[in-house]
Amino acid sequence: MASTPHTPQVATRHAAEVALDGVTVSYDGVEAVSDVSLVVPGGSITALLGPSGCGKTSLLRAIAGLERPTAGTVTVGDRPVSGPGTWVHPERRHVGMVFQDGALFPHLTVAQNVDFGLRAAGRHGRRLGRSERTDRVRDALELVDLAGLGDRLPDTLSGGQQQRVALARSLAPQPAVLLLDEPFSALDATLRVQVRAEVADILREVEVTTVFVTHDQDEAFVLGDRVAVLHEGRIEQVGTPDDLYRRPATPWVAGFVGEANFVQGLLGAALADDGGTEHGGDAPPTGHAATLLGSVPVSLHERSDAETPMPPEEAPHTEIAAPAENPTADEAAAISVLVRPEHVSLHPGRCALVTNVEYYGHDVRYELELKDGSTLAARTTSSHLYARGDRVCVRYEGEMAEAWPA
Amino acid sequence: MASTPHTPQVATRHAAEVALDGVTVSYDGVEAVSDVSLVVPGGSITALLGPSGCGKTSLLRAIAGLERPTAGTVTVGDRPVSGPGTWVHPERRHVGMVFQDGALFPHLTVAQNVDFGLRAAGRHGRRLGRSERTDRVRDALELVDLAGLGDRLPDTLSGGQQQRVALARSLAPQPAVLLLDEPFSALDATLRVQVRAEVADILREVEVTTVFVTHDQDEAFVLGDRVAVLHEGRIEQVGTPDDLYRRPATPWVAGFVGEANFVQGLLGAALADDGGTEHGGDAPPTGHAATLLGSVPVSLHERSDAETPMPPEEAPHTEIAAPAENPTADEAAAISVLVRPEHVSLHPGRCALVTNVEYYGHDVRYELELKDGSTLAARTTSSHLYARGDRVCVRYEGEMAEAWPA
Amino acid sequence: MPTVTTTGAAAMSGVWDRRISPVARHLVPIAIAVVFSGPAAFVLWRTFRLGALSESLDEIIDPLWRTIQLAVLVSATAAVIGTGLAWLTTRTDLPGRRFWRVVLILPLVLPSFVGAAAFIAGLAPGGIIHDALESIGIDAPRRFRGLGAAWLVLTAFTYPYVLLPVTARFANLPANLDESARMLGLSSTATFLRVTLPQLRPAILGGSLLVFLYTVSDFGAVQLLGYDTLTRVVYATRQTNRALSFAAASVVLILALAVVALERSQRGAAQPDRRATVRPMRPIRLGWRAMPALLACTVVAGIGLVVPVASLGTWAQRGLAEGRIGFGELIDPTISTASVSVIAAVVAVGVVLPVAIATTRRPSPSSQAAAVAVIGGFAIPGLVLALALAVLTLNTPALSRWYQTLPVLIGAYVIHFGSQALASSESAVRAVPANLRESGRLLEPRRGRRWFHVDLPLMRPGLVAGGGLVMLATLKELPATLLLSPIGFSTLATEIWASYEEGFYAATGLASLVLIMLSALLTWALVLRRSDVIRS
Amino acid sequence: GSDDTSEDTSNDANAGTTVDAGSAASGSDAGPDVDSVTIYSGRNEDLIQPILDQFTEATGIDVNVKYGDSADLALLIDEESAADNVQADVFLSQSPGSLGFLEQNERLATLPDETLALVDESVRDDEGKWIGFSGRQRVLVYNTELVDESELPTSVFDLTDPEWSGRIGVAPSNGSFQDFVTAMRATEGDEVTMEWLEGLAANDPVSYPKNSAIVAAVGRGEVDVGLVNHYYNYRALEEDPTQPSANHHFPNDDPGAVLIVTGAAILDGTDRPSVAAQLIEFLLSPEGQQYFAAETFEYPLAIGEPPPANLPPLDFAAVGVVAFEDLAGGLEQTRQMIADAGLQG
Ligand SMILES: Nc1ncnc2c1ncn2[C@@H]1O[C@H](COP(=O)(O)OP(=O)(O)OP(=O)(O)O)[C@@H](O)[C@H]1O
Ligand SMILES: Nc1ncnc2c1ncn2[C@@H]1O[C@H](COP(=O)(O)OP(=O)(O)OP(=O)(O)O)[C@@H](O)[C@H]1O
Ligand SMILES: [Mg+2]
Ligand SMILES: [Mg+2]
Repeated sequence: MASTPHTPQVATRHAAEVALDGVTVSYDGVEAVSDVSLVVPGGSITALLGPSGCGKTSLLRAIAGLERPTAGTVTVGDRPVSGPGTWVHPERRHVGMVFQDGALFPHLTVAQNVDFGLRAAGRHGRRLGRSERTDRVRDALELVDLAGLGDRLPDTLSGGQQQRVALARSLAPQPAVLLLDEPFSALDATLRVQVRAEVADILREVEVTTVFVTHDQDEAFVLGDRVAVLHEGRIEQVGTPDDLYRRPATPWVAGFVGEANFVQGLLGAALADDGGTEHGGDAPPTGHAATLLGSVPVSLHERSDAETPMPPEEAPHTEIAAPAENPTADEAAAISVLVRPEHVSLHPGRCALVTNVEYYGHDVRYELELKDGSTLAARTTSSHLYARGDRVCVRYEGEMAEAWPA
Repeated sequence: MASTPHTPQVATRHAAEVALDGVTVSYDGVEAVSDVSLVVPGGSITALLGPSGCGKTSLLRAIAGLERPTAGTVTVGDRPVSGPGTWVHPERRHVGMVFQDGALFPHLTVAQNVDFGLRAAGRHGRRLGRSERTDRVRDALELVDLAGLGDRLPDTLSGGQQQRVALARSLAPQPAVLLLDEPFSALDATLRVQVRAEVADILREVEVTTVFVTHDQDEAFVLGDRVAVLHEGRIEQVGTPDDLYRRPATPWVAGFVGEANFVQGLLGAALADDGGTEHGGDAPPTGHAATLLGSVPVSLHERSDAETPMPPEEAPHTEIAAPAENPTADEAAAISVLVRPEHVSLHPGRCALVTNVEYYGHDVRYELELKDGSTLAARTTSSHLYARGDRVCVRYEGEMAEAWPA
Repeated sequence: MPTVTTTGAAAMSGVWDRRISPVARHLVPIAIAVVFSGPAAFVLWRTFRLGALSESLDEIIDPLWRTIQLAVLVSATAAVIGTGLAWLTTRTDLPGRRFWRVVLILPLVLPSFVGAAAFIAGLAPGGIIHDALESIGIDAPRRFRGLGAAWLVLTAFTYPYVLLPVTARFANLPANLDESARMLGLSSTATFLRVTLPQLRPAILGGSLLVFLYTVSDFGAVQLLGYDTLTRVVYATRQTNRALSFAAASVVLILALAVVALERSQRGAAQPDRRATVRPMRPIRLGWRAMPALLACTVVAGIGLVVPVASLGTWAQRGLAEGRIGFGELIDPTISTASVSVIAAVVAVGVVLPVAIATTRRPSPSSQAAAVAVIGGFAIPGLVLALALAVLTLNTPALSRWYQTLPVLIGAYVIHFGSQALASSESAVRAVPANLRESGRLLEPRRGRRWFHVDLPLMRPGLVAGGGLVMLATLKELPATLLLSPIGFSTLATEIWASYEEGFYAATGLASLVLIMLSALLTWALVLRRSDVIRS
Repeated sequence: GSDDTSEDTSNDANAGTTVDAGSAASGSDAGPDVDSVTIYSGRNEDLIQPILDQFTEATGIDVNVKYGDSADLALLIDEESAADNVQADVFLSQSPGSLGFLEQNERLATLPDETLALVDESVRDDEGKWIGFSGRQRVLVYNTELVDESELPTSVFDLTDPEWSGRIGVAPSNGSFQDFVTAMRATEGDEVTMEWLEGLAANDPVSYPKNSAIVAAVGRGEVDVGLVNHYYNYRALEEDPTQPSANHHFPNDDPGAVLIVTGAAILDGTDRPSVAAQLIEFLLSPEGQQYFAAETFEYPLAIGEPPPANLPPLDFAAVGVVAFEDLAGGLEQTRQMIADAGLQG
């Protein structure tokens, strides 16, 4: 893929910024997206990440013009396309879209599919000549590395190839913005990883403003420069993958963007404001917490929004009683500390029981049952394998951990 | 799931062993499966792992009796079901099967779906009474943790629930063997991980002999006691996940079961046979190899079967010229060493260029370009992030590596 | 996705089919083909025996040309109207969609000659159309006859043949095809033309084919409207110059078969019936266009339903007022009509299903031949078909004692109208995924139970829809009923014909209304409620 | 059109049953069951069922009837008879055409002489293969609002006059029109007939499928006049008394006034010829004849029966009647001439 010659024709003329302001989408009264404001810088790749039913597709379709927001404004480039009194039809927004299943026209060949958008009159004001169109089609197919397959019918292609054709089709007309709705979720695991990488390369090459929808955190992280986490129609946090993973704004985000143990601890040392530099401007106060994993350096958040619960599966919640020998347990501040499985290290000992082992090759995931019966997930790359039923000891090995009042 | 009460009715009476001997399946003359021999011990879970089109489904369908092998014999328990002059119809084999998309009967309720297989006459010789059937249905649904949903119609269920119903349906008649064809690939990433875990628990609980097909190495490793790697209709290797990952029989397997760098090196120290204990009986000779990652302890295989090439995407092949300062390069034995990305550690320095960064949260995958222009993949959990364009130095950090004559 | 296709393909050639011996696999369709092509064979053979095709030609050319004109015009118009209405009632926010979906199918229940008669009456002074036109200042044409008239009437009563399959197809069309076309810069109209239409093509072609066949073999309407087609040659000369009559019939047949073959070849690969609409299609906002749309529906329904019913009503009402007629004598005909129609529908589906299975699951020359034969049964003018079957029954020792008994009559209906069940049966078969049948096998050894609990329920909507068409056609069938029914057996159609022949218009009106109501009732109770044509 | 199947059965056709006098009178000897008779009737149920019921009452013989179009039934009979599987004993035909067709194909048995003797020879087949039992006269139906009595033509030949251009309704494909033309051929010869047909065609008349349609068309003023059988107008007026249409009778000796007989025949191969004859005689009995006069406004044909009250008397000697066998080419020739003249549909 990366070897494909750079093809200027396919590059978008202007990578337009997309701005959403207070956008609300509702279906017969029920709000699917509520008051979402978001700016997607021109040329950047932004992921809309969220669980099923959270409103990702609705939001994307609102940008495309396939749904009509009930409130708020959408701006593409410098041009308002949707808002009070404003409505630009989807076909006039110069927005490309790739659907989950590619939605290729089964009755047209691959080349005809790609050509389809080029024939539309008045794209960028002028009509394209036949020869110009053929060039564009060829370029687009080369870009997605399918130069040879122009004459095939969609059904004769593999799922991955179909998605790449869909991509070529949506890029050929040089859209100002490209929207992708779970472009890979129809592909099976191995294929997905591969196609994902290829698409990433293409998008970087073309430098088109891209918004894509996914509920797969890996996908969002690998592909997105920035990730907007959606939850029940609202945006919970926007940031770089690293921000989200290491400095989640809420326990919910923490749990959704990766596996999370929430370990209960007691805030020991008084809070010093030494984390400022690391966390930037208005950093939360930091300190140390006593947990069953030993002392953990934490930076404490405000009480997290009560109404957002833990995401269902991702977070085996751990209730660890404060160490018994500490009499002033109840007075001290009880907090819940975010511990990523990879920051739990295992050592010979008898403090915990291995209840489940998942072998992945490059690393191994253990489920442990601690003395008090609570469970803890750990990931290690060490080549030494523990088996179900083994006993081990656990320790926290990581930098500053996020914590919330318990 | 684990909390579900053990339900004897669902447990299979006899976990039958499945034996394939020289099985060949061909479609209009073209062999999809060639001379496969495999024994699946009673009660064990065996994964058929291989790339798309390698013949997994065909093999599975041959066991089920949905395809008729052109050669070889299939034995279920002590009963030959297919072979020269022998043919037991699928519906008489007491084999349960779960299809990729569940294949639930859309017009029947969940309970009716599960009940469907129970009404069959002469299952295990005798017919079941109505009340007995209702019990079985209830037990099966409890087993898959869907007790409440008996009256729902399939399309009102989530994909994961549907797959669990399909599992319940195939387990309810107490099959001697359970076959699953990519049971999770229709589910999206997050859901898959979760359902996979649940199913694993259920299968362990029921202790039914299970053969399942997947092309996802994670899936095979997490679920399978033993994994049989299929390639172009033939079995390349059978073993535990750890065997396959750490002691692959061929470079192809090495590349297919996980990401692999093949680093060229020169065999330095004379071969000692010290690896015997670690590798068991007839272990290959071991020694040390000089590579661009430093000296690597290797155990050398016979020249690998030339006709099996590297799997396409998984292995960015590395051609590293022997260190220049070594004059006798050409005379010394040139070998290709398998280096897993997680055994490549990064250090400050200027020996390699970071060409791509994939951030996964719990770990980060780098693509590096070495001095000589060859590429190398590395995975690290260290929280320190390098960015595209950074320069680093690389070192091998791992135990005995597999190697093949270059 | 590759996995899916391989599983599908695998199942195709899988043991499921190997189990059926190749002999049976081919024999069944072939046997059915033989039965269906019996009448056609007879017609051609008789034509050959009478050997007058050559000298008859000059008398046939003109009617042939007129027939082609009419058939092409009617089927083309029906295709446009049927597709348009299907689109309006499924894809847009047209007010009262569900209502229209039902109403717009009903014109199918009128025998075309009753429709024609009703039109003629309606245009007469005092007739509903006449007055309607007068009221808006147009004076009604003094004569309603010729190509135009035949075109209008036949279209008005046959377009549902297109409407039904296209509506069903719309239900299975992934909505996001339209949406991606919009995203690629096409207006909704352009999208319809360049994306939706090609997807509908098989359905439209299939429906138009039925319309075409209906038109070429229709006699009632064209004779009343004084448009001289081949079928009128068949009738005019049937007694005085049988060579010519049979020659004309053969030409009709050959023309029809040619068109059938053409359609089969043009249809292209059948689209898999994937209920693929991931998320509900957003109905297209008609906005100001809602008014014209409603008007269009009203006009079509008006022509196809209101006008005839009104005319027939006025006739009936006169007679009822004077007590010259009553429902009494219609009770028996109504019962017999209903029963034979339903039986014929069931049998037809049962007979056509194996062909549908053959054409969809294991296409082969034999299965294609069977399909053509089945469709060809619709192409023979009713009278000729009836005579043909009479001769065949009379001269087949095994059958001759069944001559003029209900079984043979039913057989005639099935052969004549089986084709109308074929298309929907084919999509019904496609609605049963291979892997459902396979998991059925692994769970249930008893074939019968699998068939009844897995295959049939899944096929039901399609089969019911197909049976419905056969039922409607049978309800109004005339010539075969007259000649092949047991002595003393009469249906509503024969009552209508008898009274109309002698000009007892009151009786005609009443019987027709009863027929319409019966058809509507049966259609609703047995078809619409069960098939998915209306839902979605 | 010579029929291929005719020769197969010509033998037994020649040996065809000729019912002898004695048996017919008292239906004694005959086929298996003499207490029922089967009819194929081209005559409409409403018009004939009542009299058939009377027959059953009078004789206790059940009557089974298959109703249909005369021509269709004739074709069916022909095929049945070709297959030696005749279902019916009696055939009642709306028009002599179908009877002639069956006679040519030798599907008819010869009627007993007493039966034949009941009617004037002009309204029965010379060979005695069929017999008329009621008749309709050809008339000109006209719209009383559009046509004044004074303009009405005195002869059917006047209709070729340009003044009638575009005002005439005809039913060229209809049996009774063809019978009427055939009769004209018999009385006037083919040239004259052809001339007249061409003259008529030149007046571009409007074609209708059947008489009733013409009457209706005249009634609503679609055409001014129409050539029809006389009784359709009475029925039309019964349906809609306000309809402005009336019959105009041509003089008896005018070809336009030809009598179209409704005929009956006994089918060759029936096993109950006597019962069949008995039925036919009943139709010709005073009871039967008066029924037709009263209920269907037709002319009774039995000798000595008075015409219906409201109809002009009929002179059998004068009015032409259809007879095929003595006409070259028979009905097909007629149809051919009609077609050649350019009268379509
Ligand atoms: N056309 C519609 N009519 C009514 N409700 C709808 C419609 N489309 C979506 N919804 C509802 O709006 C909410 C958001 O749907 P949406 O498809 O945007 O979520 P999503 O994040 O894309 O989910 P998924 O990941 O499953 O695609 C859901 O509750 C859904 O049921
Ligand atoms: N019914 C069939 N007719 C012809 N070829 C077939 C059929 N089914 C499978 N094949 C071919 O046999 C080979 C193996 O197919 P199979 O489905 O067993 O592979 P697989 O490992 O299951 O692939 P996937 O992972 O895509 O399901 C493929 O090359 C496929 O094209
Ligand atoms: Mg979505
Ligand atoms: Mg497979």
